[in-house]
Amino acid sequence: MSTTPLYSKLQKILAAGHFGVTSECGPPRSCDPKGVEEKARMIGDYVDAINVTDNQTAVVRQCSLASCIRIKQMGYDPVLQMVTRDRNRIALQSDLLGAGSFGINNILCLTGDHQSFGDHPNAANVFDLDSTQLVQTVKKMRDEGKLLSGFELKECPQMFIGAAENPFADPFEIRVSRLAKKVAAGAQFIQTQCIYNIPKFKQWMQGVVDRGLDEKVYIMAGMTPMKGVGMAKYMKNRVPGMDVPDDLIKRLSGVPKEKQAEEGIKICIEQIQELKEVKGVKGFHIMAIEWEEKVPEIVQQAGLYPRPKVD
Amino acid sequence: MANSSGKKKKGAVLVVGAGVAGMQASLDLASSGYLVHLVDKSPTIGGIMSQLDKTFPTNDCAMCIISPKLVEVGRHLNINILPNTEVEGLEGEAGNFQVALKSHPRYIDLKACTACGQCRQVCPVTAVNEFNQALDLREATYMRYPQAIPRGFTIDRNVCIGCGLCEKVCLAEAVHYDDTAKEFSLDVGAVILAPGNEIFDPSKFDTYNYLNLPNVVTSLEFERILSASGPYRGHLMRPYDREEPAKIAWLQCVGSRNINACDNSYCSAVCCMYAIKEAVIAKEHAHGNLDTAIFYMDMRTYGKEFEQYYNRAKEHGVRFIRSRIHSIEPEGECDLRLTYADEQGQQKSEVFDMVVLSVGFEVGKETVELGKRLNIDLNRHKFAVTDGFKPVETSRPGVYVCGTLQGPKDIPQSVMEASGAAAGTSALLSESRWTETRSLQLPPQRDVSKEPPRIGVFVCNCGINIGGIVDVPAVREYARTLPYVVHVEDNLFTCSQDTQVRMGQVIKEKGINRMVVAACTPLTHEPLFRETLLDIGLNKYLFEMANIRNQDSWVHMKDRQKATDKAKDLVRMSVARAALLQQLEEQKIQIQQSGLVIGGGIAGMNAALNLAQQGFSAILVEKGTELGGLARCVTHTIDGMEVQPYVDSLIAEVKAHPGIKVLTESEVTSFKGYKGNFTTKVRVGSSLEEETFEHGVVIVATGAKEYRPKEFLYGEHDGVMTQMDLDEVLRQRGAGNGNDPAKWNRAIMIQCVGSRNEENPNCSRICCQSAVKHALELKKLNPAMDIVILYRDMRMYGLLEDYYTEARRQGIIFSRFDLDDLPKVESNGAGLKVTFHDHVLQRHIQMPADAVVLSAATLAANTDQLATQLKVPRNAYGFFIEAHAKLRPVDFSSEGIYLCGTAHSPKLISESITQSLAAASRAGSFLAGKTLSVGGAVAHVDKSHCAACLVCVMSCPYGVPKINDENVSEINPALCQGCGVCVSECPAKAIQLSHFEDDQITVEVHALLEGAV
Amino acid sequence: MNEVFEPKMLAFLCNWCAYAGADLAGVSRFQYPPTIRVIRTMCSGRVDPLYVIEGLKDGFDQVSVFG
Amino acid sequence: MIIAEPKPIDEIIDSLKDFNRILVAGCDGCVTVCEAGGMKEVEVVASALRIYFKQAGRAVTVDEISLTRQCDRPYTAQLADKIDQYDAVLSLACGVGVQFLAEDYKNKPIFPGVNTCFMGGTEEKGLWTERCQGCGKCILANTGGICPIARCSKRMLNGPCGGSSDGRCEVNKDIACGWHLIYERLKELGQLDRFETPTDPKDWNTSRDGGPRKVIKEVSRL
Amino acid sequence: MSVVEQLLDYSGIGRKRMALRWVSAAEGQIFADTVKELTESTKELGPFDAQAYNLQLAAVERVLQGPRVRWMTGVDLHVTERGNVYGEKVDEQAFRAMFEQSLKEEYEKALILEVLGDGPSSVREMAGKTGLPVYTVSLRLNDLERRGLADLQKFEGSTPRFVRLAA
Amino acid sequence: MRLSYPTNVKIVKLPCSGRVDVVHLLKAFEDGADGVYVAGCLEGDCHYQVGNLRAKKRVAYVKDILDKIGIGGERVAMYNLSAGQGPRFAEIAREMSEKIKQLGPTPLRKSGGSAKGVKLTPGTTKEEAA
Repeated sequence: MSTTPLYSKLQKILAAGHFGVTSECGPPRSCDPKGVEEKARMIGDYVDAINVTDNQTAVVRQCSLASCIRIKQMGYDPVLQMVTRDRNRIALQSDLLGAGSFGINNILCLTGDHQSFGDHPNAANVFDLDSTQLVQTVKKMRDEGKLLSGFELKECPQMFIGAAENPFADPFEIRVSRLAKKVAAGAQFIQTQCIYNIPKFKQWMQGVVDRGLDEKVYIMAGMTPMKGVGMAKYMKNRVPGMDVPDDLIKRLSGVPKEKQAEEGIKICIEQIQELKEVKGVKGFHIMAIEWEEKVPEIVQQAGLYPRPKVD
Repeated sequence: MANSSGKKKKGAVLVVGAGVAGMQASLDLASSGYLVHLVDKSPTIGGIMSQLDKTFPTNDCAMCIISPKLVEVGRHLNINILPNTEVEGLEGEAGNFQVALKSHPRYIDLKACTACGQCRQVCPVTAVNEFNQALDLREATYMRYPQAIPRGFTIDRNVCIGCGLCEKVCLAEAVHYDDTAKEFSLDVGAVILAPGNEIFDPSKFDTYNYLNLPNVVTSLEFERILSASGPYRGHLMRPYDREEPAKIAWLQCVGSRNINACDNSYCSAVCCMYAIKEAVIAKEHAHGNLDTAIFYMDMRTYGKEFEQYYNRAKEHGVRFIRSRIHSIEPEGECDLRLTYADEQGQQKSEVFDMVVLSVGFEVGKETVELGKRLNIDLNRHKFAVTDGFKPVETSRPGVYVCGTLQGPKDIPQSVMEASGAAAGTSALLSESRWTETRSLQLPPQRDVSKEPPRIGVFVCNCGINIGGIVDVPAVREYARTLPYVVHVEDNLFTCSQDTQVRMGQVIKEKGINRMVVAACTPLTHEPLFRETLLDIGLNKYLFEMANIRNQDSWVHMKDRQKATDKAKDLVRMSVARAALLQQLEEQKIQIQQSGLVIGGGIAGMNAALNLAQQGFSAILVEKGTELGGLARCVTHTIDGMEVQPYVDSLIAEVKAHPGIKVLTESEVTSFKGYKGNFTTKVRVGSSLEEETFEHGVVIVATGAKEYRPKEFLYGEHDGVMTQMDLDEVLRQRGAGNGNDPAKWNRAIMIQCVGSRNEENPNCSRICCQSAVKHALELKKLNPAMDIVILYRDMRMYGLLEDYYTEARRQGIIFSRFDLDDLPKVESNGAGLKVTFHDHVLQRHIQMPADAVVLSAATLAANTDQLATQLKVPRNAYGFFIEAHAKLRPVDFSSEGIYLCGTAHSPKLISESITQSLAAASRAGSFLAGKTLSVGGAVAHVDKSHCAACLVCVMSCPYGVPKINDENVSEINPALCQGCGVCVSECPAKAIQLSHFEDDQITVEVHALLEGAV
Repeated sequence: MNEVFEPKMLAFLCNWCAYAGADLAGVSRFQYPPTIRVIRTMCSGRVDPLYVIEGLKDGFDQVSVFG
Repeated sequence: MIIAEPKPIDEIIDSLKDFNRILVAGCDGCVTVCEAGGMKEVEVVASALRIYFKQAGRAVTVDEISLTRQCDRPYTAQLADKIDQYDAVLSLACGVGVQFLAEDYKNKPIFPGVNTCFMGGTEEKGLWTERCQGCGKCILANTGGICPIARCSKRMLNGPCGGSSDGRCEVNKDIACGWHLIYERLKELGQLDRFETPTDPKDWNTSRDGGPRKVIKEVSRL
Repeated sequence: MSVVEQLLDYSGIGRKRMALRWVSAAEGQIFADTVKELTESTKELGPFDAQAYNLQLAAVERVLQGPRVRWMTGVDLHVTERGNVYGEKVDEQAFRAMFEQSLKEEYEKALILEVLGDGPSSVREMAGKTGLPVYTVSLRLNDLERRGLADLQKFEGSTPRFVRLAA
Repeated sequence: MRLSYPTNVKIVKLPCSGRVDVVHLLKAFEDGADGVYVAGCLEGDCHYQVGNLRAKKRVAYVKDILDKIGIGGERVAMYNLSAGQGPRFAEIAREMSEKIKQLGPTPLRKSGGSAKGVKLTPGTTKEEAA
């Protein structure tokens, strides 16, 4: 694993060989200061770092950076998610500088959902950089102390650099190469797309291990518990790049409606247990969408609690 | 080559009977360079097809597709139509016959008659209208149907009382009561008999009560009921009370497949399909949910894509009930009760509103007499005797036969036979081609392109047809005021001979260079007036016609003023367009006098041989190492003809003919050009060298193959074989080898293996007769042998029915099975056992058998590459698609390419031979023209505006436009069909269609609406 | 019907024969019922069958033509 | 070629309704080929305009012409002797043509009759698709001849996003995933190794420079 | 005049309501006798109710107005006595039979046309109003359609309704 | 058959309905037609294979234009019929006449407008073109 300095709590836990646990919270669609606070408080003690989404699904929300600052001030370790859809390289770098100034040490570099899915489908997109190039940019700022233009920074952002990866998207054969590409660009940890199809994930992981990538990057398996069979079907049919096997839907529809949520949590926990055994899996990123209150339960029952302490 | 008497053969042919077969034979021959005398005893040509509503399996309107043929026959310079004429006798020999003929008086002079119809309007006498099958009436002066050719009336002397009124009203002075019968004789080289059949008359049966119950009709009556020009104008109604029926039954095999005193034992071959068609069309016509039921014995939908038609009918809800109905009982005031036993033997009874008797064909008494007079042999069913390998030749050399006199058959089969007979004739008389034909001698055309328009307008009174409604003098005077008009006149009949002469004078005197005729309709008369222009040396495109009769006076009889106003509008429109008309030149292109025949089976060889005998050269390309094709697997035909000696002699003849170049182990590698001038590269023989051929036509005869079954233990057990395998076993036995079928105790045959199922919904047509043929042969070998044929419908169509009857007589067992309960074949050590459901016993039966013979489907040969090279279409099952299923059964829609044999669809050897001769005839009649006129009303590109955008290339339905070396679109006038789609699509407006240029169209619109805004 | 029925009758008479005959009846004083009304035509051939019907329509009980 | 589509006739009428002498000018170039602005479209639009003005009770002249190209001055100059007779011109050329006319005839209002869409080609008759956004720095060499800028909904330069499935883009199932195509093509060419080299942030200055971009080919200049 | 007799018979009015007699200029007595005789026979028939025979009279009138009957009466002698255009004499009886048949048909058609004058009608309705058999109506109607005097107006369910067309 | 139909229907003969151009239809309206219809062969029965389907699309296109410029798309129509359907032709003529009668005369006629135009070529002046 990389020998660079350890910038964040998350990085330290992973470096110490523990399973890392992260979760995410989506900022509110208003100026309400409480939203993020409450969610962070709910999960803060059960995870190592909290991701804050950046206008997820291209819907306008409180800005990720502001929410991260709030979480940092509460004493937790935030992961700043940043998409290239809305800002060009000038704005992205400026935000990175701002984040650095607040001691935010984790970043997840994303391209972002297409604006046509969000609430402003007529907006112009930017896509000046893509996610890989954003990883390159952060690395350049951190390691070379330079902006993309070559301008030398007096103080650099100290970032543990992450990227996302979807092991299930098409073409499947390219997914490992694409991971390699992001690693080559400078990604240190990967949070994956929600995993439901365990065999296919294992197949991907095998490819990752075969190329030795698991030695170069921490892979955190993305987990999202199902609230019911409706959600499962929606994810399967409507959410791009999502692979929900039929037997999972069958299992959920096999239990009464009021028990489905419970069953969903149960499945999630079983899967975490199973993935712990998979070589290369270094942690879990639990995305309980608008269901953050269940994160503690999942973390506990998956045997990931209490969280290790590092300094 | 002269015949035995040393005289040169005559280049003229007598065709007897002007139905669809007679017309086709005449057209082929007349275009091939022979003078044709087309004789029909009726006053018009067209035959029975003109009476049909729609035709299966395409549901085309019969009149729509036959009427262009009628017109073509009527106008052909080398077809001499002799209506009301009968053949009295025939002397002489092939090549030099003398025919004695007798013409019955018509009482109306065809040269003078304009078919205006005034005589009919006044005729006080009525008679039943045979054309509408006596469902309505006609007058004693009549035309059989509105589209009839020759276009002229006739007086029916049987009913005319001689009152003289028609003569009084006839302004054309065409009525001649002193007309008399004329006897005369003609010298011809050959005779083609196509007199057709009659419809079986069901009044011979009292059980059907046909004469007493108005709602019992024959199928031909029902055709008339459905027809838009029929007695009910195409509305589905029953005769008794003109109510729309809610339930109609069809009774099949009325007069066919029975050996009662008054029946015929053969199958009439067409009734199953027409009954299905009538049921489907009736359902389409009905306002409510029409219930249709067809009572049948075997559904014989054996033709190309017929089975799919049958399946679609089932989907449409047509009921098919396997039962023969004995009698029809009246029920209530006018309904009809049918009592029948269903397949389970249960007695049932159902009431219908209407019953259609699917009546069969029979050879009429007069035809039998004719046969005697001409000294040709007729068989026991009174059909002409032909040799299976010479299917269009009668027993008398030089006398050919086609159509239903040869045997019951449908339209395409008749058309093929007609062309086949023409091919035979053409080969016989080729030395005398173009010796008796007439040709037009035209003066050179005057170039008027630099002259300003000088328009002559001729307004026709059409007797009183126009003048009685429209104020013709007013229209004439109005025309005088229009721009560029230098001459106007009105005529009693503008189309009369004297007016044509006058027109010529006026054109000369006044220097007229555009002509407008306001009269009946361009559909019938434009060619006439164009000819008048040609006679006087004007380009035929400088003519325009205003339709002030068919689309004005006749349809607005009630409002004379408005009709006159409209006539003025129409004349204004025509004059405006005429001013913009331009002379168009047609070019002559030489036609290569040779044909490329692809496929060296029986069909290909016959086609090549006939072409060569016609005097053209032929290149015969065969993929295999030897000629012969699939026929090599057939020992003899069902009527006992030995196939192998025939094939051997055919091969010898083909190889010996100096006009044929035979290429074996050869394949077409590239193909380009257009009709008349194709260039084909052929990889020849094992040397793989390429040879290039230039030729005028192509005949595709690539054949078919037998399906190799995957079912019924085929290939797993030696006792399971196909019919073709059995043929081989029988042949080996003859040579003293192998398994001896004479020792078999029981053979079981299974029909429809690989046919009529989901994978291949087609019927393979020939397997029923193969099974019966082999069953009879096995019986002969060992009369004690049990033979069981498991079938779905025994499709022993036409005269094949005789063999089916014989097979049953000999104790061969026929047992029917359904697709959802297929027989099961199991191995039983060295033997086999077969389990099947018996419909009579209503239970499954198991039988041991020494052999199981599978009647395997006939499938299309692999022609992917060839079809792509020739750009000719194939259906979903790989058979080639002809230009028109009915009337152009051997042509492809791309001109100059023809089709025959099993590449078209499965068929018998005799049918393949017929079709190959037909293809050779079509090809020959094209080649005989020597040159090809192209141009005229075709699209042309203005290079300077062409953006080479490819829009024309993409939108042309015929794939004609190409971007050429100059980087602009080029449209070959020889290939352009003149539809104008590219013109309307061209985004740069760089393409125009001659004679229908944009300004020529918009000026019409503009003139029509002049002053509207 | 109480009244004695007196039919109303119409006759078309040919000028040359029947009309002359009727005149002659007068000259000879031959009596006949007063039920008849006479219309003279120049020839009975001129009597259109339609006239018969017109007569009946107009209420005559009988119409005759004398030639 | 440049692909354009005809503007809805009501929008055209809206811009021209106050004029009395109108010239509809087509272009025989790209817009002819994509059936948006050639002589045929000129006739159609002009005819529709005349019908509109007639029914509106107006006496308006609508004349028709089509120029070889409206993106070259010698051709636009062909209007010089005619333009004074009109008080407005409807150009059915692409945006270039409209602007050239506007520059050449400063005192005449020139209106666009088509929406200029993109550079593309004819997929089939009546269907045109985009291939190039004219970014000014071609990277096709590294992407198997398939442009991710024109073909990927997110202009991604380093591979597909996670949203595509069955080779279709997450934005619209009718669109092929550009990167899927690139991947397939590279695989076929045996150049998949090219894929793993990260592409650096792109120099967009050739695409998003200030004002109209210029192309200068010195050797061609006079 | 036998035409009229025939038609009066068909219509149910009866041929006795008309007469055709030959009286020469010299036969005053015969004229008087005839009138007497006719008056007697008419008295026996009773009064004629023209109202009740409205339809029939109109139909007879239509027949007589129609060209066909007029022409046929016109050619009567021509073809039976003097010889027709072919120079042959048509057997008088045969001619008569044909003529009567035509007359009957014309009368039936006229009746149908009269009924149709009251508005669209089905075949069965026409049969009811004219008193003709259904099938006869069907056959005659067909001839009317052929001659452009009647036409199908529309289908009401499975029942077609026919209308009269102005000649 | 001599079926009658209204006299106001005027016919322009074309080799195939596929030859009907959008411009022809528009010109007819421009010249003051109240309604225009194209009568082609039955679908699937085009003598020239697909001409009638092309015509159908063009009629739909003109309909849209007419709707947008306030003439009304219902003034143009496409009908399909075969050569044997004389009665159907008369029926269509009546039907279309009836429909147009209900719509009233084309607005062009009552408006008194007089829009004109000529087709120019780059090389000629307007005077020459006219």
